[in-house]
Amino acid sequence: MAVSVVFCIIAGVICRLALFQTDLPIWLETKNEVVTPITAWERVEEGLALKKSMVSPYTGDVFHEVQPINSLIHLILFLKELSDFRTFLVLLKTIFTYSRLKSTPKMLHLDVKKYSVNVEDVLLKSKDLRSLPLIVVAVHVFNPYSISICLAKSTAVLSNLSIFIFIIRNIYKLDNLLLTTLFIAVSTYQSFYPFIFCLPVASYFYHVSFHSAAIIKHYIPSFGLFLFWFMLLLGISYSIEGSWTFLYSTYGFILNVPDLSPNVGVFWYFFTEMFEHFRVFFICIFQINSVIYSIPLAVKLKRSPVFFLYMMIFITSIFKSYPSYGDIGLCLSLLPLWKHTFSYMRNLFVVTCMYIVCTVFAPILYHLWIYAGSANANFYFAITLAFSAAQIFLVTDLLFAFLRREYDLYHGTNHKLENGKTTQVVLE
Amino acid sequence: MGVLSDPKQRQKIIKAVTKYNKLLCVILYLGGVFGFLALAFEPFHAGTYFSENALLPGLVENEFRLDSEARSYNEELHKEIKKSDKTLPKDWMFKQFQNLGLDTYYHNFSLHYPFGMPRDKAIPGQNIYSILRAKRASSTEAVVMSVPLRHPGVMPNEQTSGGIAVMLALAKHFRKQTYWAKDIVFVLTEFDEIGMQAWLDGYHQTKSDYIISEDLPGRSGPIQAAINLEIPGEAVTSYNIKLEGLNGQLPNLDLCNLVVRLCRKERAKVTLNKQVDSYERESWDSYKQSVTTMMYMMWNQASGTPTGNHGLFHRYHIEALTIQGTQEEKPYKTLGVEQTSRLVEGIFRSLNNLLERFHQSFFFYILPSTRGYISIGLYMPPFGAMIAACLIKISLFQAIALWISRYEEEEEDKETEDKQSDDESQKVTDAVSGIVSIIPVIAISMLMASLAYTGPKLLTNVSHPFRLRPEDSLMFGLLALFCASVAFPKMFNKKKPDHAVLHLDWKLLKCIALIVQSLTLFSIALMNISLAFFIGVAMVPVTTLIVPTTSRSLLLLLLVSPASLVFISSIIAAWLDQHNDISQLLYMTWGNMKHCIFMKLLDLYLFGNWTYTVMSFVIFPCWLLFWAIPNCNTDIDV
Amino acid sequence: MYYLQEKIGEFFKSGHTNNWAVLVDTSRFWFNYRHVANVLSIYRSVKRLGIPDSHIILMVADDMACNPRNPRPATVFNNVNQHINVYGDDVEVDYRGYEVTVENFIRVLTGRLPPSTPRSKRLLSDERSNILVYMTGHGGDGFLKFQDAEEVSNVELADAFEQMWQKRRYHELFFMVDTCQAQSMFQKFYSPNILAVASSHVGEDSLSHHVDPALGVYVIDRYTFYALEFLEKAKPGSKKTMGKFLKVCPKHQCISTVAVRTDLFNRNPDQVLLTDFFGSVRNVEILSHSVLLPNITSKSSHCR
Amino acid sequence: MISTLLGESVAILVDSHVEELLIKPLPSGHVYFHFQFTTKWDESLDQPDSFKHYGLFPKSLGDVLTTYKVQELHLSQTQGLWHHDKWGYPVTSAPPGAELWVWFQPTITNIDETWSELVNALSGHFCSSLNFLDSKSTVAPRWSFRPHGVASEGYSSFSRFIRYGALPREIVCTENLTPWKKLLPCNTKVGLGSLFKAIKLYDANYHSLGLHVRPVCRNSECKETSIELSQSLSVVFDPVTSNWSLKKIFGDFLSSRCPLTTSSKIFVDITSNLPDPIFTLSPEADSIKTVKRGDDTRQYAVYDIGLQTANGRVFNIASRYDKPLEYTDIVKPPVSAQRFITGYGLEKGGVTSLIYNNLDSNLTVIYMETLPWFTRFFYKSLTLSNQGTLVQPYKINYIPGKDRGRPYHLEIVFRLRANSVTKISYDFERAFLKWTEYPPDANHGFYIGSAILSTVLPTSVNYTTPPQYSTVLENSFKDDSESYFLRLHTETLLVSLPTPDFSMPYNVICLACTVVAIAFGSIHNLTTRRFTLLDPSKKKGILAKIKGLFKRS
Repeated sequence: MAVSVVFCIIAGVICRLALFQTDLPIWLETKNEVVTPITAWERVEEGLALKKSMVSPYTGDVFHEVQPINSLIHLILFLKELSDFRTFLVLLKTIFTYSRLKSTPKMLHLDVKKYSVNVEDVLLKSKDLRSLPLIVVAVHVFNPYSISICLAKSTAVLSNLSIFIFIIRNIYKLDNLLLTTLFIAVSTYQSFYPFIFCLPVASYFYHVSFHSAAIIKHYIPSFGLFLFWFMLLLGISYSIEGSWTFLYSTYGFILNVPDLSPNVGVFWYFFTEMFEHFRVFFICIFQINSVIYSIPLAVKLKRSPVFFLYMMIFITSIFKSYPSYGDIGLCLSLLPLWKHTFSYMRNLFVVTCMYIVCTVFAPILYHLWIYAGSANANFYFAITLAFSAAQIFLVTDLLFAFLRREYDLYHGTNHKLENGKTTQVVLE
Repeated sequence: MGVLSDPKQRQKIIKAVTKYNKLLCVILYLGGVFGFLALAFEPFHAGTYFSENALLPGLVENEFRLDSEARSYNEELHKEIKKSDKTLPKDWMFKQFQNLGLDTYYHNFSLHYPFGMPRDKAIPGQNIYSILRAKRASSTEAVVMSVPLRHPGVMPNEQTSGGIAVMLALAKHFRKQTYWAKDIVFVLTEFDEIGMQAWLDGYHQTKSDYIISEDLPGRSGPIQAAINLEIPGEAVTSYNIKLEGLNGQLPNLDLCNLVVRLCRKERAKVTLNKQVDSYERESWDSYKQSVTTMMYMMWNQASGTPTGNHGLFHRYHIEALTIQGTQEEKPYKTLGVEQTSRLVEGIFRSLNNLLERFHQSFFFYILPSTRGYISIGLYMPPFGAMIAACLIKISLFQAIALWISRYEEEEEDKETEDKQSDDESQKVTDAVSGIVSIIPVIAISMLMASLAYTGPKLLTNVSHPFRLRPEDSLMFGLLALFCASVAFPKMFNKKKPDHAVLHLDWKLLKCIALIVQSLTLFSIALMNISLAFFIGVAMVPVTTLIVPTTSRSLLLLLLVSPASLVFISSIIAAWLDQHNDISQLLYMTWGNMKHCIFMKLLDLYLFGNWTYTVMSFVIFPCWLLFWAIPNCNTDIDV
Repeated sequence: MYYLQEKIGEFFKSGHTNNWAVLVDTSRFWFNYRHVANVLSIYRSVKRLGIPDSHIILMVADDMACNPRNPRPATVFNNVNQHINVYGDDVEVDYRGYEVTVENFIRVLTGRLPPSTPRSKRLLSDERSNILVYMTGHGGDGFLKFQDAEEVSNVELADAFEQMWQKRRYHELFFMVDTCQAQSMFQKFYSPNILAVASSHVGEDSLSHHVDPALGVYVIDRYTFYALEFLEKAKPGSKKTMGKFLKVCPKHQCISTVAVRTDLFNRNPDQVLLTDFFGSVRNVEILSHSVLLPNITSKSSHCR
Repeated sequence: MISTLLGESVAILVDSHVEELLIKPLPSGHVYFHFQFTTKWDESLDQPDSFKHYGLFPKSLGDVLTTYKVQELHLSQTQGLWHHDKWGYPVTSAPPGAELWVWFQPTITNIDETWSELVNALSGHFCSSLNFLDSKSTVAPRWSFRPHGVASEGYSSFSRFIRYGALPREIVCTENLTPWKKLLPCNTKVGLGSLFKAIKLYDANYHSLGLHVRPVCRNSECKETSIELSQSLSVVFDPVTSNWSLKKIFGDFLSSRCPLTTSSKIFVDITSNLPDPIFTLSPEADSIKTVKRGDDTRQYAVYDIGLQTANGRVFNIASRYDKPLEYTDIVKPPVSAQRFITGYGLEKGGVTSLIYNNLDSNLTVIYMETLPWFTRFFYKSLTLSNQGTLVQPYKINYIPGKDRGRPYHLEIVFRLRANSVTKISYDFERAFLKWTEYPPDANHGFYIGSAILSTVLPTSVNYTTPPQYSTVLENSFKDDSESYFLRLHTETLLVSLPTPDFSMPYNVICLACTVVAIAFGSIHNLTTRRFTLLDPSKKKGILAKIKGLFKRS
């Protein structure tokens, strides 16, 4: 198994290196589905150029990364072969994912004792678990989305990495709240939304502590620590930047969506066509919407925090203000972790088709709109809308399947009424 | 979401679909094709109209009165051409423009022949262009009038000297007018499209590997529209409008309408692809006429090669078309350079009135006549129906039942219940294994595709030392590749001695293949409906109906393989050139075929024509997927 | 004393002491030449009849005179045989191009302009001013399009006039509109002393008069064409009445039917002089002895 | 004795007015007319109390200067583009559209506020839309625009007191001419002003109204300053047959001189006649003046309007060409520039400027570029190259733009190699605007103002600008300086931005909200409900209800 994983990774590295030789990267670097104003590589370069000529990159409206990222990439630039670095990152990720999986069974069957009888066929079997790492690695390595962001040198790779690490921390060092929150802070620091991951983490620790104290007792420290780290990081970039202006051009930029260039999300055209006096109101609505789901989920999924975490990653990646393939790549690579619930999903086929169709049509329609000038914005908007819809179907379907499976785990798979008739299970 | 989520409904649908599947497929396919053709019938499509108010076609009176100048220019030019046999009197033209007091420039470029030749060898070329500065505007916009410089050698009706005369006469007239809001750029291009491409590259500072164009010494603003003239020296009898551009892109319908309207105003006969409109409207003959016109247009569009200089402007989002003077045996009216000048003057007055770039009217349309148009909204449904045939087919397969959760199966009758739940996880693993088993096929077809795409470069390079003409080497090389790919299922057998066929879930394979195919066709249709339509017509029936291990489906598949598609199209091309005698036809076909592949590649390298890419990189692998199916064995059904 | 009162009475016979005109062309683009010609025709007339440029707010959404497409630069003719250049040699356009927006228009009427706005762009009228408001452009039932991008609805307009009335910005107001379904523009008016005329009924289009083949555009709309014809005959001192003016352009000329609204107007149009709106004629009377006038126009300062 | 009297009378005159007309036949067959009206008022700007009694100086303008604390004001309104390659250099260069730059007095407190008030005032004054010069299109150039009048070193070295703005799309027409000519001491009744017929003037290939106010030295030792108001009107005509005359071009004769002027003269550049005459002027010039300025010798035919129109004669200058001119390649001026948009598509784009130096000596030039915020300038892509070799600029002043706030402003100081072409190129990204931010003619495109090239020429070949100390043309005849300041405006550019569908707002809002609602609805359902076994024995109603629920999820 391990061999094949390694083989997979190597294959991935090779395929990326190979693609770097084609002119695909140049094309991808400016594709608006792949890179956003925040993660675009050319904007980072612009920031560096400005820095070099003693102009603060934040005086303009081109550069939106946080400062240390900027310097970090500065370092990277010294490693000549950039592609190597990227693929190295990928490798890193996959290894982490792999190690994370070691602990899967523990996670998945925490309270096996409570299960109902004859649920063998829905229980995770060890052979599934064994095949799982390979699948995850394979999916990640050959996932066109993560390949594309790797080729486009999008800085989303970095944020994904930090999220990965944070997951590992979360799972691996079961007790280590300190590091976990640190990594949440890091990823929040770069792409703001992850701050919401504090909730799952808290409920996780509540969980692993086997419900020792009230859950609220777990929220407070994790949030507190998170805030501490976050402030620390901000402090660092303040010391680098020497002024707080960067706050507006990074988080302000994320929060009130001044840049309306198309992406795969729902924001851009919505706020292009929005009436001025409703703008603020709707921005609040949309931003809240992207995190509000954490509350019901926190209640519903308190028994399985890892899944909760995954749901949050997914939902934020749908509803963040500048989504890109980077976020989707992240989610899809982790999707196979819930392979055991797939058999309960209802729209997998439809969703898959929608994904494929949108991914193929998006660039075509963009070309027709922007270059050929023969189609107009609505065509492209339709596609991005469909794409978001597909993601929403997927995430809701996954949630459904997960809950449905849990139901079966506790109530057995063949559902009989008192009178012994089989019947169907419904939400009520 | 309702239908998707409600299990009962979904069951019903699926049951129905699976029951009448074949019937549905056939109906949809035929309905699609005939529905498409029916659109050419006048009552079924809308009549053309102007949606851009600014054009104000024909409201302004013609002021061009320089008939004698126009004629004398024409004669002088003839003299000059006679005088300097074999070479074009460029300097004479240059002088003429300069004497009118326009900013006139030479533009040099060089062509590196992509095939076989060493890179350093270059063919030099030279365009002449001349800018009439709008008097009271600040050179922020421009419109282009272009004429290809054709060698005196070509056939008289291919000559464009008349166009040059018209251009000079108009330049002289326009020079005196004060009402220009846009600069007018007169361009004379050498080697037709190549010169045009070079000039456009120079104007937009875009780089190309094979056409190296020098910097332009003078410039104007962004180009709003362009009219290309192909008017022979002698009087013509009718004007033919050519629209189809690179990769089947079309100019804004308003531009086309404008030209038609003004031709009518000049009482000149106007044709599309040399097809006249019939006079009576709702008769069978008129319908036939419209279908032919439509088919001609779609044929040209499908080829993806521009039908004239205008085709190259489209890439730069510049609306352009070609007005071609045609001569017939029994003219009912002859049109000299003066009439043409008046027509073009009218067009340019209207273009000058334009305040925004063309954005109002349609860009996706098919013209069955100069009076009517079929918009994307009309032709997409029939096309969609045609493609839907494959989508319906997909639903036949267990694959679906697998993708859709076991949730429905619970609804199914009680007795199946237990088995269902048993082989559930079994099924999942099977699915995975199924997909895995298919991966090699996909991999191979991708490999073949990339070979077919990159091959030509190699071939032509090797062809040079072997004293082979690049055409031949291409032809044979690609044929060889094709044969190899046809034989690829046999390669598998080597590994598996026990079975004479592929071990893979053919239904899943077909399912995937069909999805890929319909996706491909749809995305082609977005850019070039004609190409998608023709390919669809050919491939869809075969690919939907094939089943493993029947020689019939093998044959059918071979019939719609990319190779034979090219072959068929070249036969049609030959037939369109009126080579009816069969032997000659076949001979022509062979020639055409070589020529066609060769030209497509040339277009790809020089202008970025996608047709070859699509065929080799998209259609070919898709076909290979299907090709694997008849070589599967049926016994491992899921 | 009584004598004095009556003197004052006849001094302010027409009830107004100054005249203002707000002339608006709302449509841009060369092919809307005729709308600019319309508004300039009226501009020319009112100027000829004595309203000074300082009292005219002229809004022209696009520049036709110096449009490069115009073969006769710096001129706008409202007639194919060009006897009147309505653009004149000393025209002063106050709002032009992108400045012609619904917001600016309403602000000018209601006087709610930013402090830095120069005097020439303000409507400095008082409760003794007679105001002529002329609008032309592309309209529909209940709205008038500004530059093909935004539109002013008849309700907004009515409210703006009401606000003017409450802020005592006019004494009498003559509203004149030449557009499709023009009648709908004044249907919603409810403020007093407004006389309104429109080129067409609801459901009717207002048609253009004729094309100038040299320009290749329609040069003027029918209603304004005949209105101008009428005004051209009037001299500064003329005794023509509004009544006559409202009868201008019967159906056989306009093809659309001219709509008039007089119910808000408390005088009989046939007694109202044309020059009460189109000119600024004050009857001056030399008195042998000095008269002490009660301060009538004191409140007129508020709108500055 | 008379002369002494005259001298005294001039001396006691507080303000003087000079009207001049320079006529220059251009090699391309066009004819260039430059009217120059210079009013000099011996009052200094810094004591506002002196602005009480106005002579020739227009009061309306005086008010503007005092209220807004203006030190120098330069306004130009231009129609058409000056083609340097064909026409050489104008007397005062101006970009297409309107251009305004102002130096404020050091005593000023809130400069940006004052600027916005000033532009409003001016827009009312000159019937133009100068009030659109808001923070989105205003910059404070550091090197390109130094004060033209007398100014202390410390003051002029700050770019704090200057504001520059240009409206490339501003149209110029009669309504702009009207207020402009109202500023002339004797309006258009008499003198050169009587030639201003809008119908003729606006039929020109190039038409530029200029208005420049600045403090100048009152006399040679420059103890105290006076205010100089210089109004210029340049027009370039294309007499289709090369013969021209005042009557033919302006549609009128000159009948009298403006009595308020100290001198009113017409200069015709007849240098092209020098070796052998090409055209003949009638009537005979009062005097022929040969001017040696730097290394360039020119010959002018000088007419004094006063003399010509004495005792009621009408005066018309006509030139007759013996043979029609044939068009040949024209010698390029020392420095010229060409600027254009590169690339295609509505996503990215580039701007390239080619700067030609036709001299045999290197030049140091300042290149200034101002881009609106919606064309996002990429600093990293800025390259200066000369025949393929990269050029290192001496200094760069770059102020990045802010979305909806501030334009991208760039100033480069670099060296032009002798006899070479230097290429400045950079890329920009086109922003996607809100639908309310597009103008009514969104698909026409947006204008980028012209770039400005400033340098000091060592030669005065076809250089006509009068010397620094006075804008009176005649002074340029006795100019003995060695270096000549040149400012050059390039073409304005038209870029089209991607446009949304303006008819869609409601549909878009509904659709987007629907998608969000789907997510919200289904997650809400799944999290707030429990799974249970459906009991068919229960009555149908519930089933239907549950189905209903299901449909929503």
